[in-house]
Amino acid sequence: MSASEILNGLIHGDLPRSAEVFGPEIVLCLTVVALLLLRLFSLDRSVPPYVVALFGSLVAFTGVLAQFVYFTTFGGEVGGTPLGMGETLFKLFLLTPEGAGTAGGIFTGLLMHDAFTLFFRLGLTFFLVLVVALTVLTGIPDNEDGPDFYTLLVGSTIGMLVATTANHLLMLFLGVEMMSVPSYVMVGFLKGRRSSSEAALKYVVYGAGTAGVMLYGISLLAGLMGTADFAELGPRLAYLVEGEGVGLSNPNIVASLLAVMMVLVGLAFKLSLVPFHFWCPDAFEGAPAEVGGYLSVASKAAAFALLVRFLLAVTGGQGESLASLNLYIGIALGAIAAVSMTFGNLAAYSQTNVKRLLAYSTIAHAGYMLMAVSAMMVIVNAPASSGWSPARIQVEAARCLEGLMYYLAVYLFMNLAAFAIVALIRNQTFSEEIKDYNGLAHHSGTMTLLCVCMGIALFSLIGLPPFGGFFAKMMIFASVLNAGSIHWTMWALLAIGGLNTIFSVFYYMRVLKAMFIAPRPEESRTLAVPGILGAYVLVITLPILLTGASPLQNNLSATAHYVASVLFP
Amino acid sequence: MGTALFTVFATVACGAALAVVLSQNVVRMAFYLVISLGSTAGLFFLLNADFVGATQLLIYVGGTVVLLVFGVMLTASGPFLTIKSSPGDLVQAGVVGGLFLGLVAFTVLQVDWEANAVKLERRYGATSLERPGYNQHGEGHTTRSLGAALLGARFDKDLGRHREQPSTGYLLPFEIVSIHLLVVLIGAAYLARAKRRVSPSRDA
Amino acid sequence: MEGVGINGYLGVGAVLFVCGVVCMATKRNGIGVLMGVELVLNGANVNFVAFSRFGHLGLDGQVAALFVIVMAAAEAAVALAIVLSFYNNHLTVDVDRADELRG
Amino acid sequence: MMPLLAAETISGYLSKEWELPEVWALVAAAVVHVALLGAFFGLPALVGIWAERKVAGRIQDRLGPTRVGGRFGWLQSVADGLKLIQKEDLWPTAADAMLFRVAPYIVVISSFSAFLFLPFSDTWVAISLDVGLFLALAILSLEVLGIILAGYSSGSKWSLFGGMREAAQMVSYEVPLGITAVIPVMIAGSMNLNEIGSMQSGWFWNWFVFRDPFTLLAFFVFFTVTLASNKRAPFDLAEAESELVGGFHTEYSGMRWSFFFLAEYASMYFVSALAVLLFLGGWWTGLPFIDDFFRTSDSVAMQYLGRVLGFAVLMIKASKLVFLQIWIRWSLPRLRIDQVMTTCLKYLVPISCFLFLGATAWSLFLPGRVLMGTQPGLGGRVADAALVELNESSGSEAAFVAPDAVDVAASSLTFSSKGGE
Repeated sequence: MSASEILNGLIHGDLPRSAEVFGPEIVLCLTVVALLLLRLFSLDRSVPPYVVALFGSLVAFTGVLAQFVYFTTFGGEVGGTPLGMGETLFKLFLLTPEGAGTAGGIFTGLLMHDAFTLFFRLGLTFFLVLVVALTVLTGIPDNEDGPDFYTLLVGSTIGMLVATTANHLLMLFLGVEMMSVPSYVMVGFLKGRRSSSEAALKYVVYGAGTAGVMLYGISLLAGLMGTADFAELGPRLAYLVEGEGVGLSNPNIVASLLAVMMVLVGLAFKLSLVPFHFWCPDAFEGAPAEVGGYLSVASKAAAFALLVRFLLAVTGGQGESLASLNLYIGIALGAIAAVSMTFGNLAAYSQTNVKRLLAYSTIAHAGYMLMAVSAMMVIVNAPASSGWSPARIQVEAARCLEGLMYYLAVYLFMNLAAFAIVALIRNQTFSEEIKDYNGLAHHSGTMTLLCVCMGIALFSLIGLPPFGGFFAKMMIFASVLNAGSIHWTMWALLAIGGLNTIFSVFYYMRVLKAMFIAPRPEESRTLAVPGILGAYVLVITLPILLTGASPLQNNLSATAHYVASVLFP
Repeated sequence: MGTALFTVFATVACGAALAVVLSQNVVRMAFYLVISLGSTAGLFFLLNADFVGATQLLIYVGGTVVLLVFGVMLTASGPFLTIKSSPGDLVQAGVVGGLFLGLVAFTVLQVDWEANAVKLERRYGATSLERPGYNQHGEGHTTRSLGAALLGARFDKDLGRHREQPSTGYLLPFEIVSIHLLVVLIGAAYLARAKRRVSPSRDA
Repeated sequence: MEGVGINGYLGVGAVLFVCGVVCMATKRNGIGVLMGVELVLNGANVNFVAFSRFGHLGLDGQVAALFVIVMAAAEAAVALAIVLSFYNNHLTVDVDRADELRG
Repeated sequence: MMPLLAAETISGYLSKEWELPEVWALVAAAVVHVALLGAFFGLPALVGIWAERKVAGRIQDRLGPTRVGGRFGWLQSVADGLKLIQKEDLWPTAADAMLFRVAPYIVVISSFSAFLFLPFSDTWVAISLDVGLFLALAILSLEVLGIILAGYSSGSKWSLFGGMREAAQMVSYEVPLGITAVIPVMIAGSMNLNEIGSMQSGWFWNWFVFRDPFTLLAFFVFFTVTLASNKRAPFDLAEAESELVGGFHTEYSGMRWSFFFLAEYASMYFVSALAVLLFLGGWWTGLPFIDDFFRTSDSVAMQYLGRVLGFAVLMIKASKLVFLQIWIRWSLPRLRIDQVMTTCLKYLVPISCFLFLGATAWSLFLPGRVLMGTQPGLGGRVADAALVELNESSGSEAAFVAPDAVDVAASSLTFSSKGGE
């Protein structure tokens, strides 16, 4: 290429396309700047910061939604005629067939734009809108601190969006850092509180440490392959070990295994998987419940997207040569999943603080979701002797991810609902202890509504029918069952998962028992929450039912399947 | 000459890093950290990465570590802040650390990096640092290429090569990091500043 | 640059990395832990630049090192602010005293 | 003599003419460089301290030193130095002895190392690097570390306060310092100080300070900021003797104390020379007929003389700035620490950002045109640099880069390739 070709390619090819796809993130960046300018010019008196944050996140969400609809309807095909509102929307966000309509790398391949990333971006921006709305209702940042809080929230979300779309090892690191560093501050947001600052300290110490280890792994990986591009990692490793032994006696294999392990340490921290879970209960207990809800869902979703993409990148394109090795990576992940959910559920049992209980429950849920990734790895690397045809492998692997994404979608609502209700009850009772939940359901109509919603969320977290959590769990269990025919350990994993589900019933029930069955303390004043809060909780609880036994379930799972299948061309 | 300089810088960097681990006084730790980071900057110069070396000195040594020392001063409750670890802990850490070092070093050094590089070069072409006619990098003149790379144009990689797509440029991280820094700055300032009193006179 | 190949530099990187990890694990002082993090990041940086010179990474290694330095500065700023906030509430920076949250 | 003058480097000369092995030639050359720089490093301190006293005396309507070494007290600094060397080397029992002893060396070493990147005249520079300016500022900024350590390790309240003030002040002032220093870099398209200096040849209106209104202001901001980063009055809060006894060096005496002073006066001179190189035409007299007379001469000796002249010019310009610093010190009252920080964060940072934007805009919209001069603006300059680089790279792979493509690239890279010349 000549210099002019390079520059023309960038200015006329890559940049417009990237800006179009990256538009929602740019809107979020502008939101951050607007929030700060607002304070600079003392406009935050007349225009509350949450208005700006809500507006910005809504615009970003609409932008991603438009892209998603555009992509799934007209993906790559020129000539389709969008109708009505859709067309206005597409025009508004300047979507073009060769821009948002085409899958592929943006920013010279640093980020990936395809259905998979769009799905996660959609979820994350939607979640951002919900969280901003929640903080407005619970009033966790006052007007004074509003710009700071929303800056951090939006900044962290930008990091998550970068992380989910990362297609390059450097972006992996940047994404993880960008989503973690602001969240350290958010955990310590109640800065006058001892517990809050302690939580933040623990979070930042573990977080910074694992990020460092991950970076070292990245440096080894990039050095080994001579590139940091996800698409080339796997093939280059296969090329390097071509014609040599692929066992543990091959130094290249050992080094790359060590590097992958180190990267997984960083991701496992974000997912709060055992043994990198220490921070999770402390951080969630010390942090405001809103922040806990945000971190438990959003950073987990982003980290799972990153994990899936990273694993497929380092193991992809290698053919038969490294399949057996990669199979064992899958089994190792399964072991971590088993330990995580068992530990999470056991530890949750003895908790007295609701936030802490929910924190352990997120550890367990991370384990459930990791089961799907583990099954995917096993299926993708099925040995030839298993007799699976490539087509079947493709379908079944996509089904694993379908389960994961369905689970994440449901988890978004059920976990947010649980944390939101904890926050709302905290605003009334100033307590997050289970014993103070005694008889809450008997206070007033709105309080009963909250408790019923909490019941729905918790039932769904357990995985009881007919709620969304049940179907999500079924999907994952089914794919693990499938994977069992390739390697028997998956059946063991399934058994552990089943036992855990049964076990988890007990501690979730304790909360509900306190709410509904325990008598209301006699000296307590009657508690009630404003109607708008009840409405908000209803709005986020309703999808738990809808993703359960309702026609919408089919739509969501079909979408998830389509989205997952793009990773297995 | 290169070997001699490498030996000096490497020994100082590693020795100071070890001193950071063994030292009990935080300010001394910071001092050793500076020495270690400074020697690492020296290693960067030896590796012909002038700009990275200078950045290391300016941001890391002159900025980050000063920040850390500043933090030590603000949190020093006694005259010289020393929080001792027990000798048993140290021995334990020494053994574990030694084993860990053995593992990492063994794994890393066992790899035949030269052979790998040759192998990769055979298939994917030479890196820009080795290309004839573009070897200013060989002398450490990477500033301009780095600048272009941060704006997204990889003259060092693409110029004179046949490529379908431009190679990976770093425009996005360069820009997005600024937003990240802004957010982080706000966060740090929020935590560090005292809560403003809610009073009518705002400028009090 | 005769004599010292990539292995020398990778060795230095490994030593820095391990020193950093041990530092993080053993120091009870919050700021000491942060210094361990800096060492770890620095070890990775030595790797990046060494791969850029001797390996097949080219300029990408140097760019990565630059970004790591910047991110480390950002992380240190936040971590320090958190340590200060912890100090304001607990009047110590001993991480072992952060033991009120448990269960 | 002639081969020495014509030789590219000292080590080259030694290995060629004296047939030394390369390693020894390098070592010998390093010794020569260090000796030269060392001498130069001590000189400003000696002269500067004497000048400080003299100027202070005159400003306060007294005579200043008059005894040692004749009427003007020439040898006062030497006498002081002798006295300081003889003093006992001691440190307080409350001090952290190791850090206390090391701190002055850090200050001196960083201050000295910065001179390695300073071109004293055309190509007279110990280490010529692409990142020269950047590295010089980086190394200069290490000085603060020594001062913080000195303040902390003294085990005295005054020292600790001084050290903390210094840390806050230096780290803050590095921001406007960096931004204003980048303006000439942007105009020159290079961070190599030698290149920046040689771009300002010709008439004095080619000096960057006269390039456009923004650079003119930027020079003053730069100068102000260097005052602060050198902790010179009115920003000398770190050692404010009326509040902090002696600030970070309260507990120091003898040689170690004098190291701080050595470093302070050396960096005073260094930042002045930097300001001259960045804004005030470096080693050029500003009168092209003089410069060109030497520069275009065929005789090696004449060219050498030209460089000596350049060296003298640079020294004189920098000394003027040093004098200005002293003058300011004895004219202005000291600020309070909060005022110092406000000045930096609320005023100097936005101002320097604005100046940077302005200078950029000037380069973009009036490319190749400057206030009075004829130097090409950013566009032309970077285009040239890009051309050189592209041509070099196409040397062995010429088949890939057609000449017209290079032109297109250069112009689209820089918005406009029309140089002013």
